[in-house]
Amino acid sequence: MVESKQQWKAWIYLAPAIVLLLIFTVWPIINTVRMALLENYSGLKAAGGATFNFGIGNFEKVITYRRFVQCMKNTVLLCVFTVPISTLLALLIAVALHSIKPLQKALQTIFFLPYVTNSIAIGMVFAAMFNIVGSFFGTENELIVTAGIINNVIEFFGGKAVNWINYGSTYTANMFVMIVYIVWNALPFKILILLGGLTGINKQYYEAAKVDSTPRARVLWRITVPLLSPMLAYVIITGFIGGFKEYTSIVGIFGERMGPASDSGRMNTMVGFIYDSLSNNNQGRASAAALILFGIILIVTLINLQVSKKRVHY
Amino acid sequence: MKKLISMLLVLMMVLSCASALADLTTDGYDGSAVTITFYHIINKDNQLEVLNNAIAEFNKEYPNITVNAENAGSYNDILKRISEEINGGNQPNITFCYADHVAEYNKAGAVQTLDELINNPVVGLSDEQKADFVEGYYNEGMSFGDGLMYTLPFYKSTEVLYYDATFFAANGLTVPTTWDEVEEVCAKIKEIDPKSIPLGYDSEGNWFITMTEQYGSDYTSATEPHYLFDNDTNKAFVKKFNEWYQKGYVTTAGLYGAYTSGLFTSTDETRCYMCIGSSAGATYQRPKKGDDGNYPFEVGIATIPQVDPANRKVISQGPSVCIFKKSNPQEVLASWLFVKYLTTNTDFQANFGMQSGYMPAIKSVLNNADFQAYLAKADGGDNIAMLSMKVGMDQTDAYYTSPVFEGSSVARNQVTALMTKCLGLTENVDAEIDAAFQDAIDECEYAN
Amino acid sequence: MKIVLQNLTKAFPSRNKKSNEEVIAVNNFNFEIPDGKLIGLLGPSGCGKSTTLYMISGLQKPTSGRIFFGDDDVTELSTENRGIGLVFQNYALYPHMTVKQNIMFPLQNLKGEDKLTKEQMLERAYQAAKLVQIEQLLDRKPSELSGGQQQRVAIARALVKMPRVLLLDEPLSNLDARLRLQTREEIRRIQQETKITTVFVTHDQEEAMSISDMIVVMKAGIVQQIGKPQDVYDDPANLFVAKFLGTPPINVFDGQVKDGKLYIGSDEVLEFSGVADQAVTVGIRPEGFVLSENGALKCKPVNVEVMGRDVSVVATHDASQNPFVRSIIDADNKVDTGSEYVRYNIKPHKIFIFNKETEERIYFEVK
Amino acid sequence: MSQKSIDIMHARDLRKTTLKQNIFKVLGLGGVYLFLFIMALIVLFPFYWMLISSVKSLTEYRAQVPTLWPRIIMLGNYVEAFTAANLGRLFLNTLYVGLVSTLLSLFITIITTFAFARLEFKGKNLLFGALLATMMIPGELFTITNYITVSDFGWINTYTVLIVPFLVSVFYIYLLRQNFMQIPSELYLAAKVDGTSDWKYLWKVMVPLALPTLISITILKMMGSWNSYIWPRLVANDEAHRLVTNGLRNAFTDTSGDVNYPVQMAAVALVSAPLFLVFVFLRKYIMAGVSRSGIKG
Repeated sequence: MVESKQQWKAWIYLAPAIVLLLIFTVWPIINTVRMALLENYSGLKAAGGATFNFGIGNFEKVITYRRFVQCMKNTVLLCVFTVPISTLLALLIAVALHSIKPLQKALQTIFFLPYVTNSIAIGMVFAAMFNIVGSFFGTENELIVTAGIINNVIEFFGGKAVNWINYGSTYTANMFVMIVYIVWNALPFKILILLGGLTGINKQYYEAAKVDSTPRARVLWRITVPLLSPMLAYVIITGFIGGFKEYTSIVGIFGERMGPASDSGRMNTMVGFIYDSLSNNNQGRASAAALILFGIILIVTLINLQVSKKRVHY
Repeated sequence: MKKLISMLLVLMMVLSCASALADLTTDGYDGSAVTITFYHIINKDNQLEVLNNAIAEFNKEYPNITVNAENAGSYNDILKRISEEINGGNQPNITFCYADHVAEYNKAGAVQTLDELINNPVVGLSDEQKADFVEGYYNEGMSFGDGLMYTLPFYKSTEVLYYDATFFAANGLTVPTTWDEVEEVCAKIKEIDPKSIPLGYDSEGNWFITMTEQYGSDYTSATEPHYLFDNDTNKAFVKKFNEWYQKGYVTTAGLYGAYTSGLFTSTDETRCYMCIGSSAGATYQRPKKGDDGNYPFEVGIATIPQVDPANRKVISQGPSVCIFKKSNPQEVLASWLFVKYLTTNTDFQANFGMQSGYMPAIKSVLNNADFQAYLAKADGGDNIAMLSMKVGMDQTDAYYTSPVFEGSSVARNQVTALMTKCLGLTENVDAEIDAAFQDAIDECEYAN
Repeated sequence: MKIVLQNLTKAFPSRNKKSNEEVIAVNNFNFEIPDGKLIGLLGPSGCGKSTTLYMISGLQKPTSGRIFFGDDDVTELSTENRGIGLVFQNYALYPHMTVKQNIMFPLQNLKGEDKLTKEQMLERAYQAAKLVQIEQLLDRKPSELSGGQQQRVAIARALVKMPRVLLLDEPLSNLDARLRLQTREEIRRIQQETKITTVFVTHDQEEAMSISDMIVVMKAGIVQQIGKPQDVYDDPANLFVAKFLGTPPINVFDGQVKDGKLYIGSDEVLEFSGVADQAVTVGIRPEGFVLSENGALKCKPVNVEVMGRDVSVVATHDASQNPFVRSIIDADNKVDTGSEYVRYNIKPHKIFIFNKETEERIYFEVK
Repeated sequence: MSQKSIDIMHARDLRKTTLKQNIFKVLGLGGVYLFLFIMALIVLFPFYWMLISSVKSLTEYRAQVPTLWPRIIMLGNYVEAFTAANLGRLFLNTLYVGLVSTLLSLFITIITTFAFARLEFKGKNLLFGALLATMMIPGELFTITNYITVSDFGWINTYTVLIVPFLVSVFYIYLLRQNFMQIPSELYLAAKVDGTSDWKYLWKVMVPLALPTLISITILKMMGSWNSYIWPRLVANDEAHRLVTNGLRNAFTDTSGDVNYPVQMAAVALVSAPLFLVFVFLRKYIMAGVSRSGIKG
């Protein structure tokens, strides 16, 4: 095979993608780095002819922001909880779905529903489910008009209503609601991929396991999971990447306030921070924050890749 | 390379305006064919119909001006979209806007000042037209700290006090005009109906800013330093209202988890007897008709309570319109003619007011026969919108406008969060209030 | 541990939706597998041998009939609790585990009083590996082993938990010719040593006959004959069994019985009593021909294939159902293919007669 | 290992194990179904709430105590949702943009993936690694700059701006590459031997073999473009080009800024319905595509 001819031809096939990538991916990255290094760069001011000097002022501004650590903490906490939980749940659901015949199609369709609907609308539904209408929570003349459907269910089972997202709600309660919502949104895609992986596994391994009289749980952990590990690694890595970019889900539940009435902005995430800067037309600061976030995601993904290299079999 | 093109484009625009500026002060519109785009948030059919009729009417007089009126979503959508469009040099000609929006657009110096056009001998405003504007609304166009005029009012709303007239009459309660009277009435209502929350005030931000105006204390200023609301007067009234909240006298949308108008109109045992909300939302403040076909109680509307009734201060909200600089001066002139037509045409302002429940920007609507009939029908039931319009128009002298500067919208968000947080505090309230005020100031300082 | 199959039947709904009648894979299989014996299930593909094997293993549920291990009725018992070892056709070794882990895996599942300590497991696994002579491959991954080696790991895994019954599904089909011979001896040796009742499935009759204590010949789900390999070879119950066993295959002729004499074409080859006059099908084993000048059967010779110890004479005969008649005779008697005819006498115990229609065997006594 | 030890081990009482085993099996199956039903309930509940909210009247929706079943069914909400947001036109826009961008993107994905999977060239892995890295970059980073680029190109309020910027989708290249890699290279060599050009080999051999994955990519890509929201709202929000999700967002905020939630929910249901139907009918293909490609990981 003539080597050079092959080279040249390969680039022909890549040409359309390369051109589009240059314009709509590479140039924005360069431009973002440029904007990040122009102190207090603002798109509007630039359009008005203002000039900005180079420097790392934007990065300092981002790091010194009072709530920067809070945004980072929220982003990391959300990832650390939602990715493992959604992956584990997706695995169990996929395995369960795979093991039954009757109703399999119907249940599969149901589990794929969240993937199909608009996340903002579902955010509103979740907010309505957790929202408490009433006042004076925690005071002696506490008044609850409606505690929201979730609390109604809790009370039905004898529990006490919890102030999930309203005035005076605790950080953990807010986190819980966010985790439930994000996991709920993340499940369908993960189930799809893992179910796909399961259908790829040769049936005879399971017959062999039966012959070796392996209990159901052991079949899952010693046979299904190792054989699924390439898919699991993929789902976890993309899960983290997606998790770090969490924003619309918080807007869905808390609205622009990004937190309960008693502590606005408490649940803001890194991407939320980027949006705040953008809405004030501080593109310089937004770009700096975006680059910092990209750096973090890169590091986490590299760690994930290393971990999965060791743990992924087959 | 791309960056260079867009810079050149904008530069050319600014330059051309300068040369066009000369004409704007003296010349009129030369009748050439021009298309102007107009962003607005109107999406109700009846209101769109009034607008389209007005455009048709306008085109009779100026056939060559084609007006593309477009519903560009919410105010926030418009702000985000135009901010991006200015970068690309293709912002619209006219848009609905709040004063804070103009502050953002002016970062790029994109908004056309109106002074030249108003005083332009050919197309300018006559003295009667200038005087016809409600003074408070008109001044809002000049609250940018440089004395220049950037916006004209389109239609406005204000805050009014809705109260349960039947309940007040039945219990011999007088409608409070000062905050002290409100406290007394709330105490009495609490005795009569302990399960109730006497007062609901939907917007915490409006409440805070209105109180600073009524006390004459500092809130913000158009010149450096901008954020002045961290002072003892403000902390005092926040503390007072915190106590009211603890006593169960008042609640707000943020604390309640839903609009307090829901409490005011609810028929189950917990409800409000007074609710301060937007005058345009009158229909939401009216309870559902009972099975017997009439309202469970009659709704009264009054001006909101004051610190000093003699020197009344009430917030004015609702959209204004501004015109963007364009390279072709005829576009600017055509846009001005359309804006002038919409804001000064008595019939349009009257019709739109009647359809939307919003208050017209000009006083001459009172000469419009239909409008007079409309106002005459005002009552606490079916025609509640007319009643709120009447009350709104009686308090035009009390309107105040907050200073507008780069980042003034951040101040509004922060004081809203501040007020909501402080009202509900229970332990070491003073320390928490101080911390909350400091937090809000830091957040504002940071945003710029 | 003997295995008893009582009128075992398995029917599958036919795959194409239109016709709703069922496909009978195994039809009323009755057989008692003696303890400690090596049984070969033999038959063309699709004859139900694998289905039977999987029914014994519990991976397939019989439509009707019972299965007993010893005197326990295990029909309802699931595979896990039957205590069986199964070697799959393509081994089904867990790809992500080393050979040692693969072999030890079944031991880790033992519960209750069978539970073993780690050392015991290692010891048992090592024993099993030694038994199949792969103790030096314990730390390799299956993908690094040859077909034969993988085969032996599969057997070790099946044996390590000392099952009551060992089942093998076409164990040799994936091996090359030389390895096949060697491995089948291994299986025989292992079975003798462990004395485990073993059933294995194959479509290769030579493989089955060479190592089985007893063979079961099946066709389209129906058992044709059960017996010791030599007996079934020498005493086929019907034409199918006769044709299926033996390489080279049996020669088949159209024959005629007339008053105590058997004619093939015009040649009278045998006299016997107790058979009514009728048209019959005649089967003659290749080793049943004896060369002689005035032999009864006249065939036209085609050529002679030298096979070392014996010689195979290929000839034709009008009454033969196969294109050629193939005989195996001792190498030292000369056959000249030039002559017009080659004549044979037939050893009486190497000739079988079958009913024309039913193809059932017709017995006779030679006078 | 004597024969005797084998028998002792299996002398346990047979009936007990059969009984225990059957109970255990039934329990196992019951457990699986219970788990699946509970999870299904959790997944379904927001939909149930969305659907009943979409037929409630505004006052009932805003009522203090949420009613589990609407007192009066207002199907008018759906009509209003359809007309107010002019969903008809929006559906057409979204369908058109979805189809064109999916087909073009599919073409580009196939030829790009062919290069990555089959052809050898310097810096291949480096380029692919860089491509994967772009998945990690928050989208907001691109929006800022891309807006200026497209307005410089003069594409604002056109279909092009909704299609072109997203033709290269890294995830689908990754998915297809997995699938292409599984086609044995002998096939390629054989094709080379009898003189078929790369182009013919790609379209005659590789594409047919990877059909399931291509179908699921097409379906998933259509769903993705159906749900995109931030970019379309920014660059093509005029009546003629507005997409479904933008129509959703602002069609129901009335002048006082108060959203008419039931009608909004109705609109969301209308927007989700086509996607849901696509999934129900093409479920098999989506599953096959994803499973076929994912085995190696």
